Amino acid sequence: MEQKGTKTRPRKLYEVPNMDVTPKNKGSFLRPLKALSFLFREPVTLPMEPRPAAENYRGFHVNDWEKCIGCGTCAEICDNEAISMVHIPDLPEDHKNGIKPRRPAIDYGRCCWCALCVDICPTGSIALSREYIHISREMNTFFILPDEKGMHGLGYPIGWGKNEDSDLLDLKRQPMGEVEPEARSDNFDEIVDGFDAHTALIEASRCIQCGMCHEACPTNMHAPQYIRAIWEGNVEKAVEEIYRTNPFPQVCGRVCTHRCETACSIGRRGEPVAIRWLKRYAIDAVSPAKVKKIALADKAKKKSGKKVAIVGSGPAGLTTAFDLAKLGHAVTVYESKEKPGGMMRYGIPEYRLPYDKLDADIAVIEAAGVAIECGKAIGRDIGFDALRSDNDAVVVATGLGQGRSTRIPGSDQPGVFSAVDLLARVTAGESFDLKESAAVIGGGNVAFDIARSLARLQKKTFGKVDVTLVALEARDRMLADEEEVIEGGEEGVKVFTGRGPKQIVVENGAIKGLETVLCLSIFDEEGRFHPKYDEADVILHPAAMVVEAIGQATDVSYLGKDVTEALEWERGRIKIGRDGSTAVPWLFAAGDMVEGPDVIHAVAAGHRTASAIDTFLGGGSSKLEAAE
Amino acid sequence: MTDTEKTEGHSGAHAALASAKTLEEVLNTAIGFEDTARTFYAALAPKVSKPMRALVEELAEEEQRHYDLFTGVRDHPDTVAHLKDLIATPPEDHKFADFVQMPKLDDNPDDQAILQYAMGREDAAYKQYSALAETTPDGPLRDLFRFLADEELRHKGELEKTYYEIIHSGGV
Amino acid sequence: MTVETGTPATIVDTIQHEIPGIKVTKQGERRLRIDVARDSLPALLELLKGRLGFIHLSAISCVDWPETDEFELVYHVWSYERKTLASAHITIPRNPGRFVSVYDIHTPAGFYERDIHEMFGVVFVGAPNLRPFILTSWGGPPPMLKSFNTREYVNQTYEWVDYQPDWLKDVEAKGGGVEK
Amino acid sequence: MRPENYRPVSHPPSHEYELYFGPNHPGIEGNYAIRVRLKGDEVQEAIADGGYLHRGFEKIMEERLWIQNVALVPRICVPDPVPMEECYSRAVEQLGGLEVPARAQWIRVMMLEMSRICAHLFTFGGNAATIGFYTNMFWGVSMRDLFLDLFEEITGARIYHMYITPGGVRRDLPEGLLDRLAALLDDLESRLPDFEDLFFSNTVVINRATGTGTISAEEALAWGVTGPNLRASGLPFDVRRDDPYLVYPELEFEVPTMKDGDALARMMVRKAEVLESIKILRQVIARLPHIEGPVRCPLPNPLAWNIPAGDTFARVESSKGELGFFVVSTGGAKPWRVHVRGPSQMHAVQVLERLLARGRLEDIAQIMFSLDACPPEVDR
Repeated sequence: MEQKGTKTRPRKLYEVPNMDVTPKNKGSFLRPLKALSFLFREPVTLPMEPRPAAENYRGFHVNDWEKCIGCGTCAEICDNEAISMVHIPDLPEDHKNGIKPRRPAIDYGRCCWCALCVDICPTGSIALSREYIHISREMNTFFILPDEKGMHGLGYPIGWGKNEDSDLLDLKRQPMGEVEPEARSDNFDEIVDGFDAHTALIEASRCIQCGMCHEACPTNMHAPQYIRAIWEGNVEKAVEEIYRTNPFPQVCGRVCTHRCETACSIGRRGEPVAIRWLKRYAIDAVSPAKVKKIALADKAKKKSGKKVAIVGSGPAGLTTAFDLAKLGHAVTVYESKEKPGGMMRYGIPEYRLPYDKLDADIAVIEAAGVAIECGKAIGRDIGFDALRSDNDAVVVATGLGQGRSTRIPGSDQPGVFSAVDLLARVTAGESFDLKESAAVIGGGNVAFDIARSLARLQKKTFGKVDVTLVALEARDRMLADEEEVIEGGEEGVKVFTGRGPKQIVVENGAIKGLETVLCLSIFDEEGRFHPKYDEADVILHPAAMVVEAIGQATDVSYLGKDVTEALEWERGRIKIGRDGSTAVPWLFAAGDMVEGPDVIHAVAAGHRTASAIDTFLGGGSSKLEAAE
Repeated sequence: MTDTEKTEGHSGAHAALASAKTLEEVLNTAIGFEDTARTFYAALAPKVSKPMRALVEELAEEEQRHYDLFTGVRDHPDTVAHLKDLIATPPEDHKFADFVQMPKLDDNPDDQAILQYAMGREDAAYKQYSALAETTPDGPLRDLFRFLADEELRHKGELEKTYYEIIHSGGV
Repeated sequence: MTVETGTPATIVDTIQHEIPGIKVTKQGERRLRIDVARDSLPALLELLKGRLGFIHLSAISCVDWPETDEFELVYHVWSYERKTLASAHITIPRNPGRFVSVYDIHTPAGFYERDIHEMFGVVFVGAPNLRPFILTSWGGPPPMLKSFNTREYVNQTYEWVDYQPDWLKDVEAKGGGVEK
Repeated sequence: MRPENYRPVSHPPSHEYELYFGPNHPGIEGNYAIRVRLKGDEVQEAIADGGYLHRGFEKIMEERLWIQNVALVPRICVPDPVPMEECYSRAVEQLGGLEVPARAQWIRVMMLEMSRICAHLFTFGGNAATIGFYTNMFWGVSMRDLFLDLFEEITGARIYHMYITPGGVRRDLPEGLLDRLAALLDDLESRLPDFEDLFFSNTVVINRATGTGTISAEEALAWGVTGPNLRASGLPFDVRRDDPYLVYPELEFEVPTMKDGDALARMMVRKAEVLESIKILRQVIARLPHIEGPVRCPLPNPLAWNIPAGDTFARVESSKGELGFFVVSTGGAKPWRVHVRGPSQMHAVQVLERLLARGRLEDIAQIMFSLDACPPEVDR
């Protein structure tokens, strides 16, 4: 210990600066008495009641229950786990649009009023009010379920609310490169470039893991998990999470109707996370061999000895086949066309879904042990009863292969095609009588697919585009996706909305054009689809060929008389139970032919049907995640 | 396609109706038409394939309801007053059926053909009754024709809705 | 008062010249990172303090690396003259987790070594005082070790408050309730 | 007592006794305890005993996202929270390579200097109260309260602002804030002479503080003393000048120092620093309106925010001295290790024990408070 009390002179280490603050004069002993002057000054008196808090004040929580969607992100970000979500049964619940019947409750024994919950709230419903007084001996009053009136219902103004600077969410979607209209006008190369690794990482980082997409997806994909895996840079784990519910990542990554993005809570105030394109990024980033290994990891080792035949190799048929094969059943898929894929191949143009990507998905399914026999039409090459006899169960999933015709006068001319047939011919590369000007009837995605395909073929053969599309619906209620309408317009497709087909004008054997009438309204009072025409307003759209894309029907003639009689029917379609079962115990049905409308619903139906068959075949509880 | 072809179901109907004088006679003729339609559909049902059968049976029931409705009106104690309130809210004519071709029904029609045929019949009946309403002077007889025309129009509207929901389905 | 700030180059040369196998990297405007063998750490501190003016031991930090089963000790020394902070990184095996005290070179080490001993369990041979300072009434393992799970400890030791406010009773009556 | 039960027990010599000074709240800083061995009122030996304010920040910070720690850090040091927020944010910015926009940097300097004034106003009170002189405390703390009102306006909270986040600050300044700040600074400056007359040139205080707890320049350097305490011993070292950060290089300010290194010198240095901070704030008030731009650089979604692997030692000049954050990241969404180097870890333990050993019983509180030793920083 140093010696005590001696004053050692500091060794001259550094020069002492000029700023010397030793007190100048010690001042007299009585100096402090000057403070007495305060006695004669006006005392500062403050009011007793609580002072109003500052405008930015972070007081007790308020939550606007109209805006709140119960996503739980506030509970997720809370660093003291002060917020827990409370399930309230009688609140609105709508999984399709990402609304959950729960609201945040706050434990003021833990909360530190940091307002991170306010800054991250996707809808901006939660805020901190300017109320700060709460005195109670009753512990329970410190656990509150705030509404917009606040803790004591006094409706204090908002202090710390949602604000531009402090918003923690990334509301802008990462830009996605696309081929310019000019460059894509005469070829079928894929339009959407797809994310590169860096952009995918940033896009994936936008996800706040609220899980709304999981519940909105028809087959309940584990989107939060695979997005988080992409963000962690582990694309293989992402593929693993995807294959838990969807054997068609390449397809769904490109053409899915992305119900998840409709429900995404970021979409409330900004652009939803690009969940579909992230799925595509993950599957593109993993080698096909690795994908097979991941997808077949849970394949049953032993064979069940049961045989299942599946008619139709669309998404429903192949998903059912994939699940059953992984459960150890022997599965054979019969496809009437030359190549498998159904509508995915013959209904979707290649600029949307390249065929090699579809083949990649199908290759994985075949690797699971599914035998696909193409060019085999049931009812023509193989009898349905023959199919029945050497299989324990049969699944029909032949989709809606037949294009409906409007059957308006002139619609039976040779120059009038159905969109579905024409698209199939384009895919198969078969030639057909392409004219310099064409008219398409219909306003859905199929109509735009054929219109834009014709535009490309016209540009390639005639060097110019002349395609007119006539849709019943008004511009703001088109059935087709918005980007289809926009991109179609960019590629030269002239779109007429609110027009109903009247007749196809034919003069000496050649089609002159399509006459349409104004469609005043589409839905009647009860909201049912019942268009009302104004026959005075007629337009003639000049065209040398007409394509009808107004609807599709199923062809079930291959079932044969007695099976058709044994089945139950509803409006021309087989009546099925939730799990795809029909009135005939060994026969199941799935996909567009029983209930549409798109690939992802077909995949979901495929899972349900597969687990039903597995139970029917005595497989007991299937390991598969049955999509409820 | 002239009107008469459209109504070959109502053989020589126009003349019979025009000459009928009392409500009684007109209603009996109308009931007769409904009866022929009902038996026509009832006969067609077993012949068509099962997926279509439910649809045809539905049409038969629809005609049956018309049949009962008209008989109800006929046997109503005070037909004239009853007719007045029935005409109060005339339905709208969506004119859709004007542009639907009337097919010949063979033994294996598809749903679209059946519905088009049914709409054609209703449309013809509606036009016929409204034409008669125009030409008859004011009075109970005119109200009756108005009522019959409204009923046919309402039935046609229903068929148009069903037509749309079945045909324009499928695909995305 | 002008204190010429030694350019890092001269510091680096001096260090590398004196102590073999040392790695010095510039980590920013006034930051040097030094990776050195653990045995030559005291010599390094002596050299930095004596010859290069690094007289102020700003801190000794300890980082637990369970995967490599090592503690990383970082000696941050600051030179008022050269206005540079040198962070010397060494690693010692977790067990036995012993290292020599540098108290005789830098007095502030007394607190840091005592703190690291208390929080990580590292024994500094020759430290003047390793008696508990913060966790005097703590019987458990050194809490800053990654192996010590605070959440488990809290759940075992304390009760979560079970709130029963009226609004919760109403919600539970309707079949709702707090989601776990 | 039977011989076999007898065990020797050591008792201190009769004229010495042991006194437990605390654990209590000496002055304003925080709960702390000192075990003192006295001979009469001469202190023979003092043993500091902390841990009453240990909340385990360093441990729980390892289990929270980078953004969530913003809510924890200000609570590490009670009287001077802003440097904690700034130091943590800068460490994360250095690791994450974040560019803090100019406007945010100036706002941060404003917050830091306002917080320094608040902390020093605390010591006006503390130095007075520890020698039984309470009027000065009431004046000091009431002035500080006016600053807290401004903090409430800017950040929405009075003491723990949670306002400085990695990447900048959370919000821009409210309307007219700078004018109100300028008015408050003028008011404070006009009152300083009152403090001077009442306390700082009060002969009783001067006699009492002179020669108490003297630290020579070498001892200060050897014992790791930093901040105002070091400058009171004559060494003009200040992190804002030696290891500059934010926009301090663009600001003119003096580094006041004294020579004697005793309690009085430390009081004088702190009083002078209040004036310097007022000077800095006036420069900020002049420059800030002309600096446009965002107050925060764009950050990724905090629930999915990885900071690249690496470690860094960020330093800030807090009112107590050199504050350092050693932050280690392994590239994850949560820090791997955060070591908080509080200045009081030196002042409150070894330095205090040595100074008390030279002092007397009645000086214990004054010596501790003149060092502005802040127990929450020691215990974290």
